[in-house]
Amino acid sequence: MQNPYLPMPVRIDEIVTETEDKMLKTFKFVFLNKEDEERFQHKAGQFAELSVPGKGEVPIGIASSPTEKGYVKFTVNKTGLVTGYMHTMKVGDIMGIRGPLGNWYPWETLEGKNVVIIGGGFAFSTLRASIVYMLANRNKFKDIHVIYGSRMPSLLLYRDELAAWEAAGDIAMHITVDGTDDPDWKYNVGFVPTITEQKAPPADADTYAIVCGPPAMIRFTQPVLDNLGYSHDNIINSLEKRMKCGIGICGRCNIGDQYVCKDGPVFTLNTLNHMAGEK
Amino acid sequence: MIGYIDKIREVALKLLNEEKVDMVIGYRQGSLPMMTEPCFVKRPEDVETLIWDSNCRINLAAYLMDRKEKIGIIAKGCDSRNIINHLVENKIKREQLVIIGAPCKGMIDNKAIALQFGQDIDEYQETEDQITVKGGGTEKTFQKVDVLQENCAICNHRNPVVYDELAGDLVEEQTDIDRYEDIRKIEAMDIDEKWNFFEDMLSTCIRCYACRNACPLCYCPTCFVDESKPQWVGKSNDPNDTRTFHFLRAFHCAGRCTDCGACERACPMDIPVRLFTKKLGKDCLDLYGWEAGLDPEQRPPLDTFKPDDPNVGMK
Amino acid sequence: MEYMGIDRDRLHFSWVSSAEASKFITVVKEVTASVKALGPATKFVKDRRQVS
Amino acid sequence: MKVIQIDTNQWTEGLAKLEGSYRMFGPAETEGKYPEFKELEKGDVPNLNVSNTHLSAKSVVYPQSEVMFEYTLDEAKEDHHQLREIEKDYSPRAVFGIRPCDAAANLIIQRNFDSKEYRDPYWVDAFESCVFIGHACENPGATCFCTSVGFGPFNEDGLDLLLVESDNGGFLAKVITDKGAVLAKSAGWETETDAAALEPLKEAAEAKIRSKVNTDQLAKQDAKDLFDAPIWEDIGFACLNCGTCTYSCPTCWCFDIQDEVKDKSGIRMRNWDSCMYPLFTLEGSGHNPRPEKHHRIRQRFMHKLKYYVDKYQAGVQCVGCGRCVRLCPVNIDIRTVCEKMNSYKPA
Repeated sequence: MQNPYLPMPVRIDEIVTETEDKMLKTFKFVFLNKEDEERFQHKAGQFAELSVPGKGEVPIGIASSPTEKGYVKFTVNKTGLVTGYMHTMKVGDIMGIRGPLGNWYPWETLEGKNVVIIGGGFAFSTLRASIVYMLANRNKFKDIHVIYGSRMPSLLLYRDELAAWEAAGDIAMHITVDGTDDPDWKYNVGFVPTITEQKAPPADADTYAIVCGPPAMIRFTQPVLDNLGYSHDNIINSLEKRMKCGIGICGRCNIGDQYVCKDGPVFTLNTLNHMAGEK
Repeated sequence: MIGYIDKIREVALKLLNEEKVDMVIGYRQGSLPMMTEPCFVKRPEDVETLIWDSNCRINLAAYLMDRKEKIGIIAKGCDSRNIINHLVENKIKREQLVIIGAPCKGMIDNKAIALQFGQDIDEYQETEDQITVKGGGTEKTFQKVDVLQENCAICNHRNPVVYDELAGDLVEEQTDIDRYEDIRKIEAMDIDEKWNFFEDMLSTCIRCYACRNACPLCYCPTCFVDESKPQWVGKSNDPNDTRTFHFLRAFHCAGRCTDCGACERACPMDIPVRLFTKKLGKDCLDLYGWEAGLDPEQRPPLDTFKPDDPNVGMK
Repeated sequence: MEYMGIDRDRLHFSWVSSAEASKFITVVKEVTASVKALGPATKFVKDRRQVS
Repeated sequence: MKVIQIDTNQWTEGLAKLEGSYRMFGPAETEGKYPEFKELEKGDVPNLNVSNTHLSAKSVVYPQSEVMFEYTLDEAKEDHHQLREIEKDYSPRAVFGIRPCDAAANLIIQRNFDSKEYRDPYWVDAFESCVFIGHACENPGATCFCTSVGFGPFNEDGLDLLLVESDNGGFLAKVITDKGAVLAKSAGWETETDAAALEPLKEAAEAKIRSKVNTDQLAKQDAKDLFDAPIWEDIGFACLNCGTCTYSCPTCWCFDIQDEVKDKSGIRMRNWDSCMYPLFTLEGSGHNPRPEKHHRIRQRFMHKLKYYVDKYQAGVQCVGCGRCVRLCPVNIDIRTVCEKMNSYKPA
């Protein structure tokens, strides 16, 4: 059996600086070994451990969709030891990936349903994977809404793609920023909860919300969804915790008896409500 | 010293009833013989849980850092010196504290007693000078002076240095003691003997950092061993990393350590880590005439510069 | 350092002002000479951990 | 299963025979230090006079620090920056003198390291290489409470052979598994004896255990109620977060993964870690879901006495060895906490 701690070697194929504060870079990796590429079959919502020899590993959501073949993408915020070092790495450098890990957004359930994606800040990477995945399978889903906000226009991720999705028109895009002094800004201004209140589709049994963002955004979006009548079974969250092994063994990312790395990171709000532990 | 508890409870009750403090920090009976557990009491009806005997080893100053409440605290000589350290280092304010001083005749070494008794101890009794333990159908009585913790046996500040109330009369300080015999023995070794001595001494260290966590001086928000950017020291039980941790921790306590012994008491492997801190205590005494935690108005020697400071080894 | 078993000559302290270039040179020469005389360090040298 | 009689000569001779085919482990005492499990040098015999090792036997299978991979950062090398697996010695190990509590603990840890989703190769390979020759506790200690948590001084879970001291200085050995039978045979221990002799010894030993804890209500308690119970600040106040309880515990399995590099050659290793440390859960953003010590102590006890109970429905994650009780510098006692959790009634 494969050693689950052994990363697959990858080469950095492309690095895109996403935001003007240069804190976020998207890394495109290609696998050194063809068989690893074939083995890496993920679903949108999963994460992987990015492994930098000499520095360590960091769990990051997979930003590319399973429908994008030949590479995997990760958007990395410069925070700690590993991510800080990754921001100094160059195209052609070799590192490792271990995964895919964790569960995914419940695509089996979501098929044939309305999906509203609510995202904030840099927690948008697995949501990008989800949007690309849904667009590639557009006929499997009913209405798709995307509410995505950041503090200012320069901090939005994937700006070219956002514009393209907006223009294509087969999903309803509601891009927003907390504030801007750009007179040409043509999208919304306002916090994500406010825009959710205005733009989210009405709740029904066939409408699911995927919510992923900073704690404050989640905290204030929740009452809005409650007011709109969303059932807690229809609200899907993706969590973050400090992780090491990524496979539910090393013991640090638990909420109650669930490990966020293995049993999550995706939980319905209803499940979360019933879990004991530090969320 | 046995009789202190009545006075301690009386003062604690008064402080809580009069709402002079939000909590009193003291000791309660542990689940094992010869063990106490540090605790807090917030309700007047709970003061009866407070106890006092020769097993109140833990330095309660370790429970004060950065607390915001008004606190009544029981303080032996060493605890009080660490409270002074906290005052000097702005970890707590004097106005927050009501210090119930407990003049101390030394705490007993429960591990040594257990070892000498040779079987499980079920019962424990003490009088002013004697300790009696029972278990397995036998009993044994020890003279307290024979089973004191090593740091208590050589303590020269038994009386609290700072206090608002006293749990009993001040006791006579020990004057005819040799505090540094063990240190001189190591100093006299040649360089390889020293290296090997510490290598052996630290060989059982499991890097749990209990010594650090028990120490009232070790309150850094992030200890140097826990830093990752940069990472100063490896995290395995490699002997070099272990050694680095112990040496550097001792240096960080130089001129601050009161030799309260909390580190050794917490060590699950009984490593005599005071041999590091005491060396620096001895140096501070020899070089600067300094003993830590005696005066809230004075800065410690490694925190100040004087033109006439001795320049040891300086070229 | 000496107390813990590190050779005294491996650790040197000196006050050198930024204006004291010649003192700096002298000190560095002294330090390197005394460390060279001692040979390679055998203590505090971390080898790769034994594989468990 | 059969019981074998081993006299003192057979014991010594058997150990010598086994040296050829097994790596030998057992309690060893160094002067001035506590007895601990060690790999024995050739000719050394396991010291079965110790009541129990100071730390648990878990390190035989699960060392405190273990190298997982190696790599080179030298770009001139073909496979630079690629992690390589390391050759490990998983030849058969004979682990002598493990107490039944420590042996049972391995089966608890196994649930974590060997699940249907993932197999931790380091732990599982080491575990499977071991033959565990247990040493029954005829004189359990004052802080032993194994009988309260589903085990006992003669418990056989996790053992291949169980040694019971016999009057003539030798042992009675109960053969529990085929692995144990093979070892006994290669040691030349083959004199069968009456198995009935063990039962009264077992009962006498169990009767000596005076420390009892109730765990019967833990499974029925609501995890959220216990989590929110107003008991944790009081339980956790004295805690120094020293981690001694976790490092000495035979069932604590948490670890950290670290890279270390010297010059251009590096390793990735894992080290025991502890939920008692703030760093355990501190996130890169600076957020810590368990910032206060009573959060961390709650995690430890909830994990052992509730989360594990719920997850595996196989009792508590504790074998009652009493080490954490004895070694805690501030006398936080899992038995007391367990009673509080077991009897808790939400307001």
